[in-house]
Amino acid sequence: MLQVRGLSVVFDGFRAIDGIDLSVEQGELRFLIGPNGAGKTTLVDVITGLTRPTTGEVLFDGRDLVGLREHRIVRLGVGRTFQTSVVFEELTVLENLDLAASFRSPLRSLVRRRRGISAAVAEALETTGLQSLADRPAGVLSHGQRQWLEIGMLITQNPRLLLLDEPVAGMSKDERERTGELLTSVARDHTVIVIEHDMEFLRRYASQVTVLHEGKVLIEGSVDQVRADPRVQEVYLGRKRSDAVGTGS
Amino acid sequence: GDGAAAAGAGDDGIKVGILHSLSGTMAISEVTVRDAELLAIKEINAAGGVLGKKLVPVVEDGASDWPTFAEKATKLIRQDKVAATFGGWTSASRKAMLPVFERSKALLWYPVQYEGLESSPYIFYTGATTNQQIIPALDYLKEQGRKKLFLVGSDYVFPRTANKIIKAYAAANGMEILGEEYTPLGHTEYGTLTNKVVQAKPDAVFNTLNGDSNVAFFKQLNSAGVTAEKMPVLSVSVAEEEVKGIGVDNIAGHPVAWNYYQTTETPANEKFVAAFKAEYGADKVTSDPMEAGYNAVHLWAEAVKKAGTVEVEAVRKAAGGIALERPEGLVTIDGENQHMYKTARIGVIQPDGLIKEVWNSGRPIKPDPYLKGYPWASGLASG
Amino acid sequence: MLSVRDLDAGYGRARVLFGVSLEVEPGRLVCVMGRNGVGKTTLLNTVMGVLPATAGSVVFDGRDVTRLAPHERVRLGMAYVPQGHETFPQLSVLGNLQVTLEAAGGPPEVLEEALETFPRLKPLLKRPAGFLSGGQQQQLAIARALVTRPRLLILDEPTEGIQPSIIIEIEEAIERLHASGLAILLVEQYLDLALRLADRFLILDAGHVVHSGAAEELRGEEIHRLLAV
Amino acid sequence: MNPALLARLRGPGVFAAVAVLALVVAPLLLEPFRLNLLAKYLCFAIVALGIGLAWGQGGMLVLGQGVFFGLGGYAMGMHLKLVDARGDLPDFMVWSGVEQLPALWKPFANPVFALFMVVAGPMLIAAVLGLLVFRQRVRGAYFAILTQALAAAFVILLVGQQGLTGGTNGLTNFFELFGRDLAADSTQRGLYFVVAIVTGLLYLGARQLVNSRFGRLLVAVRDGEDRVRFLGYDPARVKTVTFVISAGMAGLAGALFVPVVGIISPALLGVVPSLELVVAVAVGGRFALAGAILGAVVMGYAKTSFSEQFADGWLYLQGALFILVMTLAPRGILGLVSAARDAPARRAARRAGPPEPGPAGPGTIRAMEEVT
Amino acid sequence: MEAFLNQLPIGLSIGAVLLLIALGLTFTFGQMGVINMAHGEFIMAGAYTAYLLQDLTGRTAVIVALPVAFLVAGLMGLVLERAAIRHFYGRPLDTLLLTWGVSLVLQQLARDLFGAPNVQVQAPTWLQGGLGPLPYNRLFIFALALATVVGVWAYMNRTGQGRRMQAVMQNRQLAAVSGIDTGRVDQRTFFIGSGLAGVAGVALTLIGPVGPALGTYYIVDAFLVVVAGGLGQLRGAVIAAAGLGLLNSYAEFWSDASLAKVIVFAAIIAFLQFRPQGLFVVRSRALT
Ligand SMILES: Nc1ncnc2c1ncn2[C@@H]1O[C@H](COP(=O)(O)OP(=O)(O)OP(=O)(O)O)[C@@H](O)[C@H]1O
Ligand SMILES: Nc1ncnc2c1ncn2[C@@H]1O[C@H](COP(=O)(O)OP(=O)(O)OP(=O)(O)O)[C@@H](O)[C@H]1O
Ligand SMILES: NC(N)=O
Ligand SMILES: [Mg+2]
Ligand SMILES: [Mg+2]
Repeated sequence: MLQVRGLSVVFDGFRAIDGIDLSVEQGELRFLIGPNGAGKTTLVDVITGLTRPTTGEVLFDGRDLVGLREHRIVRLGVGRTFQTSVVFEELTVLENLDLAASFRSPLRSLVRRRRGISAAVAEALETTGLQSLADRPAGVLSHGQRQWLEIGMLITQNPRLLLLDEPVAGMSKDERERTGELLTSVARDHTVIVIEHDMEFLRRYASQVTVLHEGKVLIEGSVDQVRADPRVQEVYLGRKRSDAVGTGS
Repeated sequence: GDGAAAAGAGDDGIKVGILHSLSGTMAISEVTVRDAELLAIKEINAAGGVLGKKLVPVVEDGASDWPTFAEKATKLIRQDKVAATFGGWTSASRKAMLPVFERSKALLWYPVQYEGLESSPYIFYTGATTNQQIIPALDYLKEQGRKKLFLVGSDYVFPRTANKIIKAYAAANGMEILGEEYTPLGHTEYGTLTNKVVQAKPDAVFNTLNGDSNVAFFKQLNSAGVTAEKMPVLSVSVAEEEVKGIGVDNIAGHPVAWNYYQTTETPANEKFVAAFKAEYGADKVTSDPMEAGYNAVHLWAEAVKKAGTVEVEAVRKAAGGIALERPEGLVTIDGENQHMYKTARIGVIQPDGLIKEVWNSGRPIKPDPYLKGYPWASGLASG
Repeated sequence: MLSVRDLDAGYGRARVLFGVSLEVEPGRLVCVMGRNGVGKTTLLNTVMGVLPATAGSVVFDGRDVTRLAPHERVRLGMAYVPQGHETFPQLSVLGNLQVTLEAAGGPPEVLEEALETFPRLKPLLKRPAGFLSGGQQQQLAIARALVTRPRLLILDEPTEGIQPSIIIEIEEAIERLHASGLAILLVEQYLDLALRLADRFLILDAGHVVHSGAAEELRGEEIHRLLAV
Repeated sequence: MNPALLARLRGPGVFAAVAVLALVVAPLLLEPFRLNLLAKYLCFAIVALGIGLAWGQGGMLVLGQGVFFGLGGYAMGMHLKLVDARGDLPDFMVWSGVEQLPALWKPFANPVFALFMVVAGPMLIAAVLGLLVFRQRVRGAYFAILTQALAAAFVILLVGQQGLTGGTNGLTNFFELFGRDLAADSTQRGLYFVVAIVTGLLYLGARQLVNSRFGRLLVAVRDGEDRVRFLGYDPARVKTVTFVISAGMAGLAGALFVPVVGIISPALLGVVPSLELVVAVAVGGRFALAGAILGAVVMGYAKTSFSEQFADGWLYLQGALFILVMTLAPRGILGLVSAARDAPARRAARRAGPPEPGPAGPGTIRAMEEVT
Repeated sequence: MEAFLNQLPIGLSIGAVLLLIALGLTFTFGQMGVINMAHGEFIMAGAYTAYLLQDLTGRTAVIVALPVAFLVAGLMGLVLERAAIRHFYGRPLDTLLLTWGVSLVLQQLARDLFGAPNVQVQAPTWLQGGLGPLPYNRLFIFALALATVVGVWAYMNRTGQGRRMQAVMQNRQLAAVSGIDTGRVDQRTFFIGSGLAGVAGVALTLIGPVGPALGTYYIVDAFLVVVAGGLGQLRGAVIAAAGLGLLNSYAEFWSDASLAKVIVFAAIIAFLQFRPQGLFVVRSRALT
């Protein structure tokens, strides 16, 4: 479904991504981890057209995404969230979701006034637990609520490939759990790539994990394989108390 | 519409409109014309007014914006029901007001030299038309042996039309036009133009720039080493007031063409200058358009007296042939085209900022806005 | 050290905090917990003066700072790391640190110290902060707070978006700072981390303090009940 | 009646009241000269409506609407001139030395073509310009300054082509409009009705647009253009469409303006008049379309009456007026109105809650107060 | 050929003028995002300062006036900032309208104080004459522009004040909680930006009119320079000013002044097709 081949990104001489090959199958829930600055976000940026790679290609269903403009990529079925969530602050929560849901309708059909709430939007409100805030402008949301809204917007778009950049950062424990359940259910009929630093979350919901380090793929495998890998411990987990972090009581 | 003018003579006086740009780029020039017109009204009132009534000026701001001129003219005519309006400076403002005055059959007195090719029955033109300023200026240059000219002007109708006339004149009189350049109104960067002028090496520059551009032009010309002896720049829109802003250093010695200077020696002018300074300050200067505005009020008052009414058609009829000694000399209204007989005068700018007359036409020239009396100009008016 | 009394605050017509009181004694670490959107950030913003308090008072070191501007509070020794790894994006990493240092008027050595805490920033010193990864920005943000040599450090979810090994380092750093006598007010979602570090707890729900007490009081089921939906 | 229903009816109620005021009361009370001025203000209001769309809703600060106003105005002016000339050359061409009707002018003799060009010309130019700059993501201040420069350049171009455009003078001295005497009071009265009705219809159309999904999308583009891309929309298209609509409105306004005022000249299209319109929108309240219209009429009226009362110093008043409005009521007159309407609720809130944030308060507050 | 070569220094000197009038905007517009339409009137204030000083200093007014005009215009800017602009941070486009109102009032004020007609500032005698096609007064402006650029650059990049200024502009709230007195910084930024306008005004008395409308002649060009250069980018402003100056001079040389202006505008649109954010882009990974 998604194939990344020989990808490199160089910023002013600095190699943020240094020859990555990566392949994700249909219906997979893939976790992407790695130290800060490993290039995870950059990789997602390249896939979604925000950053142009220096070399390499990104094949989505065999089609090269490199050089396509962002909205074209979205229309092919690739959706993402951002590490710092961005929502439309002056629109209400409902309008944010509605706009996300109607991206496939032609511009001219948008001229009609919205009447009622579509099923997809209602469902997203439900999943994100934002019903009570539906008519508030998104600008009033807290950090975590915004993150939920973003996830909701992504889901209403029903993309075939979802890329989530640290979706549970700043969420409380049970919210992380809710997100985890959500992702698992979404992954049943979608392909999902999640960037996360929360090892507890990873352990509970991940099967396949790819570890990036200094712009390269360090190792790919199951959670346990990865956690056991000394290099991963060295550069990412840290030796002491590595297990303690992120574990609930 | 029709009854408007008659209604101008109310019990409490006769309303007259004063419509100039008091704000915007043209305020620089027009404010002083307004002052001169108000002075004339004051003088007339001091002498008992007209038809036993005082004149009451209604002042409006045209704001350097032509449609505003049209709007304010309408307001003066329809709401204030003024007996006559004195106003305008740029040709564009006059063109905008013209339909208003023609449709309402009301009177406009326009005080500035202009490009001719116009003669509206509802406008009196107290400034020069081209055969009273441009052509005498060319005669003067020819006399001086300056045969290669460079034309510099602001990009609008007066300079463009003036230059067309100049080119026709040159073709008929063996003069050569080495260049013709226009800059937008308010342009202040004359490095390139100066370079072009200097490189062309003309005998003289004929300058129809208007407003602030003159300041930049002369400053930059002067610092490029162009002197009045080597290459005089003859201006037709630079008067005493502008000289102050340009800086005498930059323009002294260059010739200008008008019908009036502050230094013009007539008894009427002595009175005018003294009255103006008394009214507005000793450091104030008088200039041609001011004098033409000042004249306009007096000429109109004269016509009203002669007609015995402020009614427009009667005043128009009465005006033809009125002759008054004015600061610039004898001025006679040509009843046919409602322009004035005026004496053309060439002056040179003095180190004290005043202008000294060096040449004049000897007698008032009959106004000929369509240049019908000039065979070489036959192609101009007809298109 | 910091004493907050009956604090009310909100945005426009929406009131968010309702009579919040809390106390941070010198050298103590107080942790504020609560679900998304209960008003934790709002509380810190009000303590720091970013948001005006509509009622109640904030007293720092015996001085009423309720009406002081944020920068004045910084001069008095309060430092704040806002949520969401904020930086001056077009200044270099070094510039980010310098500008704070200069504003606070501290000695240049502090800058070295801060960089020792986050050695991973060292190779990035010249890079514009806006180009850093999320985690790098967060490290920079904490380092920036440290260069002001505060006596009270306020941290809003400092481990958000940070790799596990650095979370450990941050945790250790907080421990060290705490041990050295610095008072700390912390918002943290990782319960176990909070439990290890905090002396006292404050649990917020819908803008009210629903529970506060010593760390020991908050073990076991109790806390889950309080933090659950 | 229940309050929700009342609130729902308030919009249409106000609209109907304004319509009665404009279509019945004003024509009865105002003398022809004043009615004509009102028609002029309404022409500006149509431009302002477009600015309200592009700027208030879409965040595109258009400082060059004069260009589109001018394109519409000149299209109309050219037609009227040709009709008046009755097969000869228009007067200004004669004195500009033009000997043959330029090819550009010829089709404008046809009223249908002229009317078509009134809106099509501005829209076409806006579409080309919009696609060029928006695709390249030129926005914010860059776009604003660019449109301002466009206005400056356009004026210079018009002035420089005297034979074609009448130069600084512009086109003036029109006699008839579709066979009627333009100067007649009855014609002017009819024109007033046309302008008022067009304004009302355009307002309704624009309002529909704003309340539609497209309108929400536009706001989204204003606040987060890049984010919109990741929802699968092309912001360049959204912006271009809006820009084109606002240009079309300006063009139409220009065309109506010409017979109403009797002149179209570069002085109406430059940087300053374009800015004045934006200011009017801000004064009325740019977050609501009604604010744009209100602002244009208020500012137009203020300008006329200030300058009539104080020919010498009216600029002080005008300047002071919008310095005051901008600082004291940054959301414009309509903002004040809605603030007054909400005052009771707010007082209650203030007893319990914090004071109103200053004008620089969080953007989200603005959204909550939005009047549409 | 000679005429052609002459256009080079002429173009550069136009560039110097553009740069001088635009420099202040790199502060108020580039750093603070305030579209200050009254910038032109601050320039005018500088010019009138030189005019007034003449009575005291005679022909050296132009030199003496440089620092005085900086102060005068700077103080005007300060007052404007305190009285009004500070309510508008974060809403750059609104400041445009506000300051335009201010600009109208200042123009009218100048008209009432100094009269509608232009006034004259006499140039020092040693600035008369020139070097080839370049008059000394042009060279003076050139040198002044150069010196000002260097000063501004050093201030922005080599001083703590400059750094604080940048910090406030990039993230106001973070700056405040980092201990920076944002109000002070705003005042200082506006003071300097406006003061630079005053300096430009003094220089302009050497080559142009001094009257109430002075500011309006330069304001559009000044903004174009900043936009083409990239907001807040000093390098950009320098190169853009030089480029626009040269383009202007050659375009006018081959066509005329009107067309040259149109060509310059077209060139800027074309240029923004390649560089939508101006010559030098301030990049960051954040979405807008
Ligand atoms: N435009 C840019 N210019 C220079 N360096 C950049 C740029 N964008 C990213 N980088 C650098 O590239 C590296 C990879 O950044 P990226 O954001 O992809 O990391 P990440 O894996 O997402 O880290 P984190 O988990 O901390 O978010 C970082 O060192 C960052 O500083
Ligand atoms: N600018 C704002 N305007 C109006 N309401 C706001 C604003 N910011 C936050 N709120 C509201 O205030 C409440 C508290 O928000 P706050 O950011 O303090 O939550 P939080 O506890 O920090 O949440 P999180 O864990 O998600 O960061 C939320 O319900 C939010 O909707
Ligand atoms: N008539 C003039 N000078 O425009
Ligand atoms: Mg990242
Ligand atoms: Mg928070």
